[in-house]
Amino acid sequence: MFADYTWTELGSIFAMQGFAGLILFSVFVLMALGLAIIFGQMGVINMAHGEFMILGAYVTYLCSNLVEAYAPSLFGVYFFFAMALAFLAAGALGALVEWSLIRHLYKRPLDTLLATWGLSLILQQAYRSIFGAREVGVSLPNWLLGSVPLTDIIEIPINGIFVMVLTFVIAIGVYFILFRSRMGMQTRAVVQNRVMAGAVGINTEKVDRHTFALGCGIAGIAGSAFTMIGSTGPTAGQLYIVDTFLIVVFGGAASLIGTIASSFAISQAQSTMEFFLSGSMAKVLTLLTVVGILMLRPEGLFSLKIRR
Amino acid sequence: MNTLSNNTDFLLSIENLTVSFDGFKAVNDLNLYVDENEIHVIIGPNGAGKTTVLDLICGRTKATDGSIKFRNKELTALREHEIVREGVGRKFQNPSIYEDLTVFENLELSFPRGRSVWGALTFQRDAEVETRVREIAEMVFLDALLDKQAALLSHGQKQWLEIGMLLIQDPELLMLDEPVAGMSVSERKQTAKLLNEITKGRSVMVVEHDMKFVEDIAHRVTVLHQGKILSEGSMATVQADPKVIDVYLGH
Amino acid sequence: MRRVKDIVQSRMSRRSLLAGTAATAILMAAGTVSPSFADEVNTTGLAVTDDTVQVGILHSVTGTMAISETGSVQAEKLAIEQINAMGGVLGRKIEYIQEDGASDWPTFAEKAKKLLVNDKVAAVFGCWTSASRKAVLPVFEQYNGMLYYPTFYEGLEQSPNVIYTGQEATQQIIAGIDWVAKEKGAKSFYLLGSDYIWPRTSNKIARKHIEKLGHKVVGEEYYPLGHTQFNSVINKIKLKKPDVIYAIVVGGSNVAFYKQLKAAGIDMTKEKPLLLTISVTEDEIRGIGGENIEGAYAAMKYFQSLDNENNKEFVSAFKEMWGEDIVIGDVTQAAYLGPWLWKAAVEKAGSFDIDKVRLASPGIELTTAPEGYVRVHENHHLWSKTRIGLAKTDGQYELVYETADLMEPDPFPEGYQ
Amino acid sequence: MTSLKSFMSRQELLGLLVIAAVLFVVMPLAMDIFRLNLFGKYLTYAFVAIGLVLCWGKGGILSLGQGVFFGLGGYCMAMYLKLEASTPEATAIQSTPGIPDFMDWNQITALPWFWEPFNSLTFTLLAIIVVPAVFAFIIGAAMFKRRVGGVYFAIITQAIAAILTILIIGQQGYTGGVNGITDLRTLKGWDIRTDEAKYILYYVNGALLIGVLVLCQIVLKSKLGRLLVAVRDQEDRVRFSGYDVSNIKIFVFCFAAVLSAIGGAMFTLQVGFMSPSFVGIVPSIEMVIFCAVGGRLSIFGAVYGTLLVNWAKTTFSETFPELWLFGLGALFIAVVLVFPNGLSGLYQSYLAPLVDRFMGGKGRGSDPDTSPPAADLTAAPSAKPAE
Repeated sequence: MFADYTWTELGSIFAMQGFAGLILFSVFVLMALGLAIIFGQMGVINMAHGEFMILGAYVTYLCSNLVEAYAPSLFGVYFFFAMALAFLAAGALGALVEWSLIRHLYKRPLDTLLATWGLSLILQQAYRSIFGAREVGVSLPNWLLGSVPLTDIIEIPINGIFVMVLTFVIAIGVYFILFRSRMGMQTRAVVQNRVMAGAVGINTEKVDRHTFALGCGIAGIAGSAFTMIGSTGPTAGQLYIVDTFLIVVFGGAASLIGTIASSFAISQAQSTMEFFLSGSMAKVLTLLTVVGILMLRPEGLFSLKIRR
Repeated sequence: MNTLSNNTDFLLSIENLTVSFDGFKAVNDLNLYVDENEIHVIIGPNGAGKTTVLDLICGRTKATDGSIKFRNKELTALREHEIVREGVGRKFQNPSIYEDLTVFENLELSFPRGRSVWGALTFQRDAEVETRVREIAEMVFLDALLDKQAALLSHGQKQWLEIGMLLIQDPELLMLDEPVAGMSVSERKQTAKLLNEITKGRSVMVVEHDMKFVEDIAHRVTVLHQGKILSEGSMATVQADPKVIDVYLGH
Repeated sequence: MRRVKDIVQSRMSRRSLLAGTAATAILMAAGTVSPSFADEVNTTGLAVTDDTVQVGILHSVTGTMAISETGSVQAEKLAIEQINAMGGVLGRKIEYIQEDGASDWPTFAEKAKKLLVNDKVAAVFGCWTSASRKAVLPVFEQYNGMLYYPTFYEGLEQSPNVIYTGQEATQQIIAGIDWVAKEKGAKSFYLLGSDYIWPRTSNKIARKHIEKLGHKVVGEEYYPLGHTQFNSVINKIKLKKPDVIYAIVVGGSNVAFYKQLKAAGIDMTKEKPLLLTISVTEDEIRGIGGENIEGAYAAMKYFQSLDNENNKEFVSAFKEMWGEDIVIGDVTQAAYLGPWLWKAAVEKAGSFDIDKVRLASPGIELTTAPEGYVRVHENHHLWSKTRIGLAKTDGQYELVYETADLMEPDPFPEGYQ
Repeated sequence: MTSLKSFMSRQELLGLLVIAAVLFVVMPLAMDIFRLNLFGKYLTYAFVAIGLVLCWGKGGILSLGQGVFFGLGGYCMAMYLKLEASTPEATAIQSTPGIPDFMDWNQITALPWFWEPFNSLTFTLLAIIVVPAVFAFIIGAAMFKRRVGGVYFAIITQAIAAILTILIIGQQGYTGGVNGITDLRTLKGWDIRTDEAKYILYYVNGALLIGVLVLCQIVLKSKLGRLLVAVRDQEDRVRFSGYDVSNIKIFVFCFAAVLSAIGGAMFTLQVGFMSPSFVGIVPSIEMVIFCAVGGRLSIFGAVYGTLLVNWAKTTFSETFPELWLFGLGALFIAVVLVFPNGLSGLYQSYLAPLVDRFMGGKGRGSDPDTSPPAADLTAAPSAKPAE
């Protein structure tokens, strides 16, 4: 298939393709980080994760409309503001959900799955009732549109770079929160031994709530970022859920590094296969490979061998 | 006594057994032998590898190196249920019984018949099963509670039930992990009596912390420390061993 | 216990349908428009009283398809309201029963059956996806109902119980490809679509036509519905450098596709490559964002910006009923035609009876259609013009071309018989 | 098997009789054929829900991919019916007469090899049972032998459902794509679309359902039934009692898969088409909720749960279409939070004592269903090694 092209062209395309893979990688990491915290650290299966993302997207949509209407001069920077709001909104909803629903179900992981699925249906209908069934478009500031041409063929999409940088920042942030802060230490303590953590004076309920809210908040930021590349509709969240769970499970549930590694593996596999095969078959093959590997190695890519 | 040979007269012979978790050797080049009709107690400080040894024998943990022979048959290559079918029974630290089922059903499920899927489907509760269940229930002091749901038993009764579930399998080697933990004084006494009774015709390996109880039952004691044998012999020998006093009993 | 009409059940072949039409055209010549008593205009037990007639609206208002089907529901309600304001059909007010297909095909079938069997509606306006239509089709044929189906679709179907008010694939595709080939000198095409029957069939028709013109298809690809990552295919497009990207992407994928296309530096306002789509109406542009699709061409029969009196009235009535900021796409307009076509057929037949309406349908004309003049073909599709629009930043299309004549609907093009 | 009493308590016999009465007498009298056909369609989901009771409620294995098996059964049936509907005469206008219409549209000119055997009804009926069983066996063997369980199993089965859906939609020349296999007409020349046929199919469906209930009852009352509960609660103990736990799990998973497939085949017969929208994640999870509403421990409850949810769906979406999702969502949450034992739990705590007294029977024997509150019903043995 490459006979007709010059080496320069091929080189450029491979560079572009590599970059496409990196963007996909960032997108996957963004989707999966929040879930990795909630599922990996707390063992809660949040099927409404996609809906928390969409909440972030709708918050961004509202912000863009409000800013456009009332403070057009700020339009260039509203996006940062919107992301912060998306984080808060999704986080607050997350805390509420944890308080009203999740905390009763910590011992029944499969039941959280059902309950959060119910929650996702309710949220979808709520979005539909509030924002309408149609998809909404989020207008972006001009500096986020377009691309930087490097050569004739290689053009780097600006929003792609933005998503990558954002992913990097958030991943670092999560790392510090979980592994360098007091809250992270407490979270991990609660995960490992709830009773003992309670006994040494950690408020386990508070830690649970904060952890869950953090995961949901990150989903909100992800949703906000996705308005740049995807669609915002009441049911858009469902599109992400299977991919996201597979990434987290494939990475090894309790490992953040694993989540990142599995995002990388899956995104590269998918974008390479998409280049050589048709889109649908690439998707099927990627999923099949992941499921196949998981059957051989159920603990995922990264997991510690623990003595039992 | 440490004669290495391919075939031994021991019921169970563990030789050069090693298991490591990410480099940490929980059990390190261990040699251990269990005679027929012997109550063999393993003691040692926390993290000495006691439970791991039991896990290795029953196949719950796979050995990194070494061999475990039961009646001169290699166990390390077998899967858990196959090891059980060879005649090794295992009781866990926390009573693990089927709380939603009655005492009778708990015992019945452990009765060694109809262990395949088809066998379980066509299993009949015949006179043999009934008699055997009642017999064992009497042994473990639960004969009056056969129709009671297992969840409603006291902690000690649950421990007994689990021992009963092992007895009904009629294993040649019975492994008990802290059988009297959480029991009242009178229950301990009853348990000691029970253990002495059930040794007839079988060997028992016990992991236990309660020295009083160990003294009551042990024929032989092995002291483990950091995955290795520190000392071995009768309770009196072990208690007199200065190495043991240093790391364990001295505390 | 119930009177299910003994009717022409199995699907008629096209030939017998044509013959039947011809025979009864004569019988119907003196059709009357004056009001008459219920049992005269309704011999089959439909839900018709002396002053009302019930019809069904069957779309998804929940589930993934609700996004697309909302516009059709609004258009159908508008048309019904306008017809009622003009005195109704045969002097009877139209009452509608709305059912939710819930984006679930058996639910569509179930609700269709309910509308026909329990509610005895005289006509149903509804369905959007091909899958939902395929699911209800046997129901309409078995219980002899009349369905007005608004979506542009892949063709390969012709039922005596359906009037297809949208364009079938050839009408949309052939004119569009001819135009880019002739006017824009396009010689190579990259075909791209969501993975289901409409894009796949349409691209097959397109490929045939492109090859017949002596031009080249340099790539053809499909992505699962809902796919949101198109960077790989965009790279392939860059590599192949086609003159035309022929895109039939639908739903949420659309938004991702156009945003990423723009971000990757493919500027559709430049000469090459140009993008031609048959799947993006003004409705979809709202989600995509006008700035992301500016410069793309769409081939369909209706744009909100059409400059004619009918359309201006329609647009203002629609906005009055459903809000100022609403947009109207091709399918919405086609859905709006449904009730009007039915009214015309009923009045021509002088009866609500399904069989009579069916026979009266071919040849029905609407001169008041927002898209201009349409006529029902013997094959139950509409003769209509095909237009090319250029997408603008404000989310509207600017008309750049329309076919001189009405395009003949040809649901079974050569090679597909 | 031995006497009736050994596998059915008085309560359960009563339950079975009530269901039989509802299916064969009450519903046909109370409903017209349209509603009855609808009801028959719901009953096909009950097969899946019953399978889930065994697999999930009793065995603790939550599969979010039961739609896969429902679909496999349904597609097998649909392939046979489609071939019968695609006679050369009926498809004379196609470029290749005698093959299904959607193949013709996709320029396929000969019947694919894997369609060939579906010309035979015997093969088809066999395939409805064997294909899902083999498929479930492969998945089950791969996962259970490696001790993948709980949440991990749920997520992987969900992914499998997603894969199969994309595959069916993408290979439309062979599968009918997103439209599915539609316009099915006759079975061995017998028109399945007439009212009379619908009545007959309804009764066949009902009889199959009763048969399946009896079969499940036999399984549950055998030692295997108690083993399932044991595996759910103390998997290790079962293993160390000398059982091969993975075989037990594989068996129950395959069994549930076959039940789902029977439901799928009956669905195709009664509804007249099959499409990928029954294979995916959403229908699979909905089927779990049918089971949960009925009470995940009771096979009779599962039937009522299925009927109740679907009836609510139909009524709600007729009256308040836009509110339906709120209702369904709330139902999910309520079932999990407020009454985890579903309808059968409510029955056991409120009605059963009354019925008992009324019937003069006492002592419900040793029935694991009647165990007190299920605080921890879903033990989730995870693949993650734990301390």
